[in-house]
Amino acid sequence: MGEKDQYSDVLVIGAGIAGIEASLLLSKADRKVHLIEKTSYTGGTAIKFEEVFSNMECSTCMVAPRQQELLQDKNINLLTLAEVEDVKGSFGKFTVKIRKKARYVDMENCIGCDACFEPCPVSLKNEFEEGLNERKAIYVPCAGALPNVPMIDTEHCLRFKGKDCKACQEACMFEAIDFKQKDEQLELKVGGIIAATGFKIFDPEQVPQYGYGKFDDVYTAVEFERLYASNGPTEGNIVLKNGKAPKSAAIVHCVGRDKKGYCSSVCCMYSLKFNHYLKSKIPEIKISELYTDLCIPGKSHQKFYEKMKETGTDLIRAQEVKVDKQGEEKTITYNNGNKKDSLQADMVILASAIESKDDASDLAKILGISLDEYGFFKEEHSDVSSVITSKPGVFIVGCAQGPKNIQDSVSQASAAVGKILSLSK
Amino acid sequence: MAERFEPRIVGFLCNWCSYAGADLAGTSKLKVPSSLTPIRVMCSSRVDPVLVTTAFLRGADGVLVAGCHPGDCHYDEGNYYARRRFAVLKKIVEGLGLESDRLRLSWISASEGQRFADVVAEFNEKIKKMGPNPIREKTSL
Amino acid sequence: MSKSKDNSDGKAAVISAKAGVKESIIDFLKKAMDKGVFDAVLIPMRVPAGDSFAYVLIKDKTLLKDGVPLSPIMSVQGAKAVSSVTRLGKGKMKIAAVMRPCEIRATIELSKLGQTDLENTTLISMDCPGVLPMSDFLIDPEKNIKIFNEAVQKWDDAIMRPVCQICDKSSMIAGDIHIGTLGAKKDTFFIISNSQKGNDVMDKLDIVLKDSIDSWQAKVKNITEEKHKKREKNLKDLKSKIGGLDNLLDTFSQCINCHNCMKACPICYCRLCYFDSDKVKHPSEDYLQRAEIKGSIRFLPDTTLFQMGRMMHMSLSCVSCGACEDACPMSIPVAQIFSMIADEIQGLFDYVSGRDLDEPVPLVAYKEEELHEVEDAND
Amino acid sequence: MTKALKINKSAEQGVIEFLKALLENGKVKGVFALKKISNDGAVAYSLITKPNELDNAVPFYPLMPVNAGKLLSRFTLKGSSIGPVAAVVKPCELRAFIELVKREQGSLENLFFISSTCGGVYPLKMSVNGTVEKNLTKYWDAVKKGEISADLRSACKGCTEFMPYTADVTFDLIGNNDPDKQCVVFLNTKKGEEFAKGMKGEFLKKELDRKKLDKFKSKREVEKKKLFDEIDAKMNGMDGLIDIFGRCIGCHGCMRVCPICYCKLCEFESPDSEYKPSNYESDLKKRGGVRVPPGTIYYQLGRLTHIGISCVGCGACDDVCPVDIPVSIIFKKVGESVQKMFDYIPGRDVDEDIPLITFEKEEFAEIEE
Amino acid sequence: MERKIGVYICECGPNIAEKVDIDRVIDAVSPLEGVVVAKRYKLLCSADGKKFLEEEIKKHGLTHLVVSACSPKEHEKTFMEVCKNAGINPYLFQLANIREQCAWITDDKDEATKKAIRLTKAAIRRVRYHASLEKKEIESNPDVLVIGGGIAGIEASLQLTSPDRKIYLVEKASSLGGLITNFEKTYPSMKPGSDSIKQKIQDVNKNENIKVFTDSEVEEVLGFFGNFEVKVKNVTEEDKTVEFNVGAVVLATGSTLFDPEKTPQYGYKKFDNVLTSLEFEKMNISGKISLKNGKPPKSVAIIHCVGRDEKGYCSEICCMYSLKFVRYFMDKIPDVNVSNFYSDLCIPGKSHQKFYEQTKGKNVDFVRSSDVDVTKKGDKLGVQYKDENGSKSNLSVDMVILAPAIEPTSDAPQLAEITNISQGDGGFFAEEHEKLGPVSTSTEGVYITGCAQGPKDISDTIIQAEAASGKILSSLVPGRKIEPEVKTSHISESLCIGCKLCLSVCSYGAITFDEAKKISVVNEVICRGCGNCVAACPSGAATIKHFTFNQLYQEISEAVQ
Repeated sequence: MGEKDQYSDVLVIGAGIAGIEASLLLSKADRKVHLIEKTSYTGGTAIKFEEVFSNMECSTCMVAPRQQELLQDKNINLLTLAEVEDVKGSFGKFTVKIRKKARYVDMENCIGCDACFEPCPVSLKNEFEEGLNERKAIYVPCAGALPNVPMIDTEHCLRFKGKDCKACQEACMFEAIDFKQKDEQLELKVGGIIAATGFKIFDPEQVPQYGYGKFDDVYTAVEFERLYASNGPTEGNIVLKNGKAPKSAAIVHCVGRDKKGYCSSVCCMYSLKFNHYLKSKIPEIKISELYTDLCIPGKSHQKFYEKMKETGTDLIRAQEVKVDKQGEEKTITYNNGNKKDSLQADMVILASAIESKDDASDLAKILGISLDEYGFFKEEHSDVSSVITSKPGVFIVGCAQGPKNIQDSVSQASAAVGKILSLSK
Repeated sequence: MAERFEPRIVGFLCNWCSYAGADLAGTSKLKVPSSLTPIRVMCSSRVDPVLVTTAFLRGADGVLVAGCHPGDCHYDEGNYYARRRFAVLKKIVEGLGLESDRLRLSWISASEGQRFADVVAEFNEKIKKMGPNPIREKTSL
Repeated sequence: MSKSKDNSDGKAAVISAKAGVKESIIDFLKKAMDKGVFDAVLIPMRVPAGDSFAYVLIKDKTLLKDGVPLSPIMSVQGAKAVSSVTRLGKGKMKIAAVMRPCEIRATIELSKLGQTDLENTTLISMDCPGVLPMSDFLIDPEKNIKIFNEAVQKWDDAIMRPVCQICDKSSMIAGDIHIGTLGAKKDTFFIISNSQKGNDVMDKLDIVLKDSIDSWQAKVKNITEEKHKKREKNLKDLKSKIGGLDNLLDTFSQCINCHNCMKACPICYCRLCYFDSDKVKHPSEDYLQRAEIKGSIRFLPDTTLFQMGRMMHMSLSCVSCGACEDACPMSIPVAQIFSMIADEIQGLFDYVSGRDLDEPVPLVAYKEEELHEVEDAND
Repeated sequence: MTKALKINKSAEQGVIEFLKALLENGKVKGVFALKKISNDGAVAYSLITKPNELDNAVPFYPLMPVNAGKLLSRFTLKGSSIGPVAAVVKPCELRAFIELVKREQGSLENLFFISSTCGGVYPLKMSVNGTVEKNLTKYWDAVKKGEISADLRSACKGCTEFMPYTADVTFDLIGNNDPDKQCVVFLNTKKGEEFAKGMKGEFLKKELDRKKLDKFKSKREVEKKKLFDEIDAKMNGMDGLIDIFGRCIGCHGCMRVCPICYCKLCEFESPDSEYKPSNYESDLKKRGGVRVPPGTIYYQLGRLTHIGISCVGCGACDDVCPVDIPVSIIFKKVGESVQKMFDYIPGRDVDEDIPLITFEKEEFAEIEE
Repeated sequence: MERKIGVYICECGPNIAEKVDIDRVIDAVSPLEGVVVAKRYKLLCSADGKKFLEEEIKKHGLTHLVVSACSPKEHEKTFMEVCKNAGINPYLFQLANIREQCAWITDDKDEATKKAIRLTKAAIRRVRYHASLEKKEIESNPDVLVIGGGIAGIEASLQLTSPDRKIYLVEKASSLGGLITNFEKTYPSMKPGSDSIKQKIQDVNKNENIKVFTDSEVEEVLGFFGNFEVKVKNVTEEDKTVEFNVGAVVLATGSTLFDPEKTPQYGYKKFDNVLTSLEFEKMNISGKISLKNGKPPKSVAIIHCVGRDEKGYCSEICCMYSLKFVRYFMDKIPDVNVSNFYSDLCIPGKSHQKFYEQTKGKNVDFVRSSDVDVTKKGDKLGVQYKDENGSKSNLSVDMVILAPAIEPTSDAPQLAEITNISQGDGGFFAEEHEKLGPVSTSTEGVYITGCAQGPKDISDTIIQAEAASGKILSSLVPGRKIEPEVKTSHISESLCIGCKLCLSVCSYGAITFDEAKKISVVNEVICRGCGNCVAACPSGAATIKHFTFNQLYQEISEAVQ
C-alpha cells in the first residue's frame, strides 16, 4: 500500500466516537491503526449519555458494539492512558513519540472481575460520574467500561504515597496487578494522523449568575446526563440532593455562549432531550426551558421539538437569566422581551457551551497545527473540507475542530479517513 | 412438584441490547434470580412465536422476550415486528383461557443492567405467586 | 379493487328472475360468456355420482346449466379452487368465480399472500344461508339437497353447520360483483357492483346500475345483527366449554394429528406445514426425556402445539368458513374455536380478513406507537 | 416348542402387569401403549416411563387412533431408540413398521414388541361419543368366542392377517377360553423369553392353537370376499372409479395417516404436480369443463401405485376420510393382488426385499436445517 | 461421522470457581450423549488456556467444543480462533455464559451450580445441532457511480478516482457544478464560490478515470454492494442508454428551494422585486443588484424561514446566507438599509457568530418577528409583521428577498426507488443510522451525501462527500473480495410457497422473488442475519444459520427440564 518509502499506518488520537469510527474504517481498509487514548477507557463523552436525540436511542447500545469491535480488531493497536509527546516528519512519514502511562494492571491477565476494588482503602470522587459518586484508587470509571480493566490512580493510591499497601494485589487472583509497571516511551512510524480529542464542557462557575457551585441541584448538562444514566450513580433516578424527586426544573440554554462568542449548536437539542428525560421519569414535573434563539437545524430536529412542545413545558425566550436560592427552591429571574419575570424550580440544568480541551494548544504545537481564536483546532479552509489542517497529513475531526453533534463528528471521521486513503493510495 | 417451587423461566434476549444489559447486570454484580435461562438471539424479531409456544407448552413457568427499546433496534425495525407477533400470541393464549401472564415482553437496553435485574426479579416473583405452570403436569398435550 | 367496507355502497341493478333465481344467475353468466366478458366460469357442480358437489371451471357454455351457485355443502373451499387456477399466473382466460362470501374473502387473503392472481378473475359472491355439515349431507345426499333448498327459501339456518349459524359476514361484499337475493321483490334479485372490474362487466352487459339496494341492505342488516348476537352468545358458551387448560386438552384429546383441518383450510397455503416438517421430528432421547418429566406423554405429542401454532400462522386471515370442521374425522369444533380466536386477534389490528385487498396482512406492518399494553405486561 | 407364560389375570390386566414389571425391573426405559387420555373416552398412544402411569393404559383397546407403526417410525426416525422400549402394537401396525424400517424410516434396535392375535377395532368415529366404551363387553365376548364382533371397521372385518409375524411376545386373545381369569403370552423370541424372566405366572411349553385361529380366519375370509365383491361392483372401469372418488375433497388425510406414506412431501403436493394456467387452458380445449382442484383420480391411483405393494390394510385411511370413501378396501384389494404376484406379505420379515420400489420423489433436496 | 464433544469449564480464577461447584457440573454433563471429555481449567482465555484447549481438541479428536466461561461478547471470538487453529470449524463451538449471567449474579452456590449445569447442558445439546459454516468470498467491482454533478458529486469523484477505479459521474443538467456556480462568494470565508468550483470541474474533466455523463439520468440500478448493474439514459437523445457495472453508488443529487408561491403572504410572483435567495444570488453574480426599474434598491427586507412551517424543519443555512447577502450589500451598495425578519437566529458552529457580529452595522437591522406579510405600497413593498412583544408594525422597502426552505429534488422518489433506499424526514434520503451512519443507507453500497440527505452548508456537504468516499475506499478495495456475513438466513427452495411475507419484513432488501419459480431467495451478501424473515415464514422455509429452530429448541428443552 502506498509508495515504498511511505508508512501506511495511521495514528488516531482520541478513542471517542469519532476516533473509533476513524479507526474501524481504516482497519477495514487493512491499515494498521495506533489509537491513542488519554483516559483508561474508550467511548469518550458519548458513553456518558443515556440516550441521544432525536430518536432517543440508547447510547450504550449504539456505541458498545463498536467498542467491542475495536477491542477485537487485530489491525487496531489501542493504547490507553497514552499521550502524544512529539511528532516529526511529514505526510507519509511521521515519527511519533508516545508516552504511555503505567496502568499498573496487566491488560492480558486482568479479566475484569472487580475483586480489587472492594479492599482498596482509598475513596474519592469519581470524575467520570462528575463527582456524583465515589471510586477507589484502583477503579474503572463505570460498570461496563471498555476495556474492562481497572487502573491505579497513583495520586491517591497509598502505595504510591509510600505506604506499604498491597490490598488490591492480594485480592487479585490473576497476578494482574503490577506495581512495578513503568511508564513507557513508544516510537511509532505513521503515514497520517487524525486528531479526535473531543471537547470539554464550559465551566459555569465562570458565570456566577447561574449559581453553579453555589447552590445544590444546579447541574451542568453532563452531570445531569449521569444523573439520568441507568448505569450512573443514581441508577437513572433523577433526585435532588435531599433524595426527593424534583417537582420542577429549569433548563437554561446558552450558558457561556456570550463568553465563548459562538453557538455550540447542540445545546438546544440536548436541552429538549433533557425535557424528555425528566418527563419520562417524573411525568408530573413542571419544566421551563429558557432560551435565546432556538437553534435546531436539520431535517429531523424540529419534529423532536414539536413532540416536546406537547409535554406542556414552558418555552421562555429569556435574557439575563439569574439563579438565586430561596429555601429548597431556586428562583430564576430573567428578561422576557423587555419585561422582567421570574420562576421557581427545584432543579436547574445549565446547557453550558462546548469548548476545546485544556491541552488542545499543547497538542496543536506537537502536531504542528494551529488553533483558531476559540481554542479549537483550526481547519485550513473554513468553508471547504473542515478536516484538513495547515499541516499536510494531519487531520482534525469531531468536536476538537468545533462544536458539533455526533452525526457530524462521525461524518468528519469518515471524511478524514477518505482523505488519507485517497491521498496515500 | 418440589416442596419449594423454583420457577423455570426461558428468556430470549436480543444480542445487541438485552443480552448486553444482562451482561452488564453481571459485571455490575447485581443479583438476578437464577430461575431465568437466557437464550441469545440476534434480534427479538427472530423469536418465532412457535418457539415461545413450544417453551410455554413444555412447561416453562414463564417466558420472557426482551429486545431493544422501540426505535433502537440494531436492525432498524425488528422489534416492532416482534411486538406484533408477541401480541398475537398473547391474545391467542388468552383467548384459549390459558395463563397469558406467563408470557412477558420487555425492552431492555445495553445500559440497563439494573432494569434487567429488576425485570427478572419482578417476573420471577409474579411467577412464584402464580405457581408452577400446570401444563407441565399434563400428559395429553 | 376499490375499498369496500361491510355492505358496500356499490351501485346496483334489480334483475328480474321469472325463470327462478338460480336459472337467472346462470343466464347472467351465460350472457356474459356470450359477450366474451368471461372465457370461463368457476362454479360448483354436482358430481356424476350425485353424492357431492365440486368446483368446475366451465368453458363450454352448455355445461353452465348444471352449475349450482349455492351448493348445499362446501366440499372444497372455493379459494383453494381459485388458487389452483391462478397461483402460478393470472392465465389468459378471463374467469368468473361464483362463490360464497367467505370463499371470496379467503381468495382475497390468498391474493395478499401471493397464492392467487386475480387480475383476470372476477369474484362474484351471493348472499349465503350457510351450508350443511358434510357428514349430515352424506347420509342421504338426494334428500338433503331438497332439505337444503327448502331451508334456503325460508332462509332458515337451523340445519346448517354451527359455524355458518353464527356467521355475521354471510352477505359481506368483498369481491367484484355481489348477487343479493335478500330483500328483493318476488322473482328478482339485486346485482351489485363493488369494483371497477364489476362496473366494466355491467357496462359490457348493458346492465344499468341505477337501482337502490336499501331493501337489501335493510334485510342484510337484520340478519347480520341477529347472527351477530347469536355469534357472541355461542362463542361465549364455546369459550366456557373449551377455555382453560383442562377443557382445552379434553377438546383436543380426540385429535389424531391427521391435519385434515390444515389441508382443508383455504388459508393454510404452505406446501409443507411447519408442523409436518423436520422441525417437529426429534430423536428418541428428546421424547423419552419429555416423558420422564411427566411419567407419560401422549405420542405423537404436540397436538396442542400444532393447534396453537396453526392459529398463530393463519387465524389472522381466518374467514371462519368451517372447512376444517367439516374435514375433522373426530368432530372437534375446530372452526368455531378458530373463528373465536380469529375475532380476537384480528380485532387487535382492527383487521377483517378478506375485507379489502389493499389492507396488508397485519404481520407485515407495524406502527411505532401501538400495543404498548403487551410491553412489560407485569409492570 | 415355543415357550409361553400363563398369567392369572385377564389379558388387559395381564399385559399391564407385564409392562409394569418391565418398567419396574428396568428392562425397559419406556412403554408404548394405548392410554385413556380424557374423561370422554379418548384414547391415544402414549410413551410411558412411570409404572403408575400404566394404571389407565388400555393396550388392547379396540381402537386405532393412529397406526402405531407410523409413531414408532417417528420415534426412531432420527436414530434408534437410546434405551430399550416396549411397544404394544396390533399385527398390522407391527407390519407397517417393518415396512417403514425397510425404507430407512425407523430402526428396530432397542424396541421390544408385544402384540396379540387381534380381534379388530371399531371405527374411530365411534370413540367420539363414547360408544366404544359401551360396546366393550360385546367386543370381548365376540373375541373370546372367536367371532367377528359387530360394528368393526370394514378393514378389520375382512382382515386375515390378525396374527403378528415378528412380535417378541404375543398375547393370545382370539378364542381365549377364559379371558377374564387368565391369559397366555407366547414368548416367540429369545428377547421375549429374557424379558419374561421372573414374571409372575406359570411358564409352559405351548404353541398357538392353529386350528382355532384358522377357523377364525375362514370367517374373516368370507367377510373379505363380501367387501371385495361390493367394491368390484362399484369399480367397473374409469366411470366407476370416478363415482367412488368423485366426492374426494383432496384433503389427503388418507395419505397423512397412512403408515406407508412416509414421504416428507407427497409427490401430489409437490411443485411438479401443480397445475399451471396453461394446463387448464389446454384441458379446456379438450373438455368443456375441468374439475378444480384437478387430479383427484390421479392422486388416488398414484398413491395406489406407490404404496399398494406395502399396504397392510390397517384401515387408518377409512377412519379419517371426511367423505366416507372406502379407501382401505380398494387399496387392500388392489394391494393384495399385486402382493400375491410376488408372494409378498408386507411386514412379514424385515429382511424380505420390497419387490418393486416405486418411490421416486420421496425426498426433497434440502433438509431444512 | 461420530460426534466427539469436549466440554471445558473455566474457573476464571475465583470468579466462577467460588460461585459454582465445577466438579458437580462436570459430573452432570459427562454422561451426556456425545460428550467424550469434560474438564476444568483455571483460565481458558489465557495463553496457556488456549494452548491447553488446542491440545485437548487434537488429543481427543474432538469434533465439537463447548466452553463454559464468560460472555460471548468477551471471548467467543477467542475460542473460535482456538477451534480454527486446532483444525475444527469455529462454528462447531458453543460458549455457555456462566460468569456474567450465572456466577456473578447468583448468591447461593447451589443455585449457581444448578444454573451452570443447565447452561452447560443447553450448550452441549445446542452444539450437537451446529453446522460447519464457511466464510464466502465474492468478487467485487471497485468502480463507483456518482449521481449528481454538484459540489458533493465532484468532491466525491475526485477523492475516489484512481488508476484502478473508474468513476461514472452522472449529471441531469448540461454542465457540472450545481447550485454553487451561482454563488459569488461563500460564507464564512467570503471567498469566491463559483471560481473554486470551476477549478474542480476542470480537474474532473481532465481526469481520464472519471467518465462524465451530462444531460443524463440513471434509469436502473440492479444488484448489490460490489456488483451493481447500472443503466444511464441521455435525456437529450431519448434512445441513447449506456450500461456499466459498479461496486458502489453515491447519491449527490442536491436539493431545490421551497416554492414561495405556496405561501402567498410573501407576495412572490405577485409583486415585482420579490426574489428568492437563489434569484438574488444569480442577480448578484451577474454583477448588478437592481430593481425591476433598473435602479439600485435603497431598502431591502430579507425574510427568513419562508416555508419552514410548511416543511416542518429548519433548513439550517438560511440565516447564514441571509447574513451573507447583507455582506453583499455592504460591499456593493453601502448605504442601503437591510432589515432581516427572522424568528430564531440559527447560526451554529464556531465561526458563524463572528460572521454575524461582523454584519451588524448602522443600516443593518435584525427584527425578530412573526406573521410576516408582504403587500404593495405604491411603487414600494410593504412588510407587515408582529414584533417580539406581539405588536403589529410595518416597514416599506424597495426589495424583498425570501429565504425559502431547502427541500428534496422532485426526482428524489424515483431515485430512492431505483437505488432501493427509502426517504426519511422531509422526504430527504434516509441515512442508515441518524448518528453512526449519516452517509450510508439501508442498502449496503449506496451512499447519500450533501443536501440530498438533508439541508446543510457547503462545508458539511463536502465533508459528507469525503465521508462517503472514505466508506467506499475502505470497503471496496480494488482486487479485494467482499466477505459477506456468515450467519445469514436461507430459504429452502422446496418448502417456499412464495407468500412473500419474508420480503415484506426484511429491512435490507436482502430477499428477492424468483418470479419463474415463485419463491423467495435470500441474497447472502446483503442479509445481515437478524432472523426476522425466519419468524415471519409460516412454512418454516426460512432458517437462519447458527440460530436455527433446532438449535434454539435444544436450549429451550434444557431450560424447561
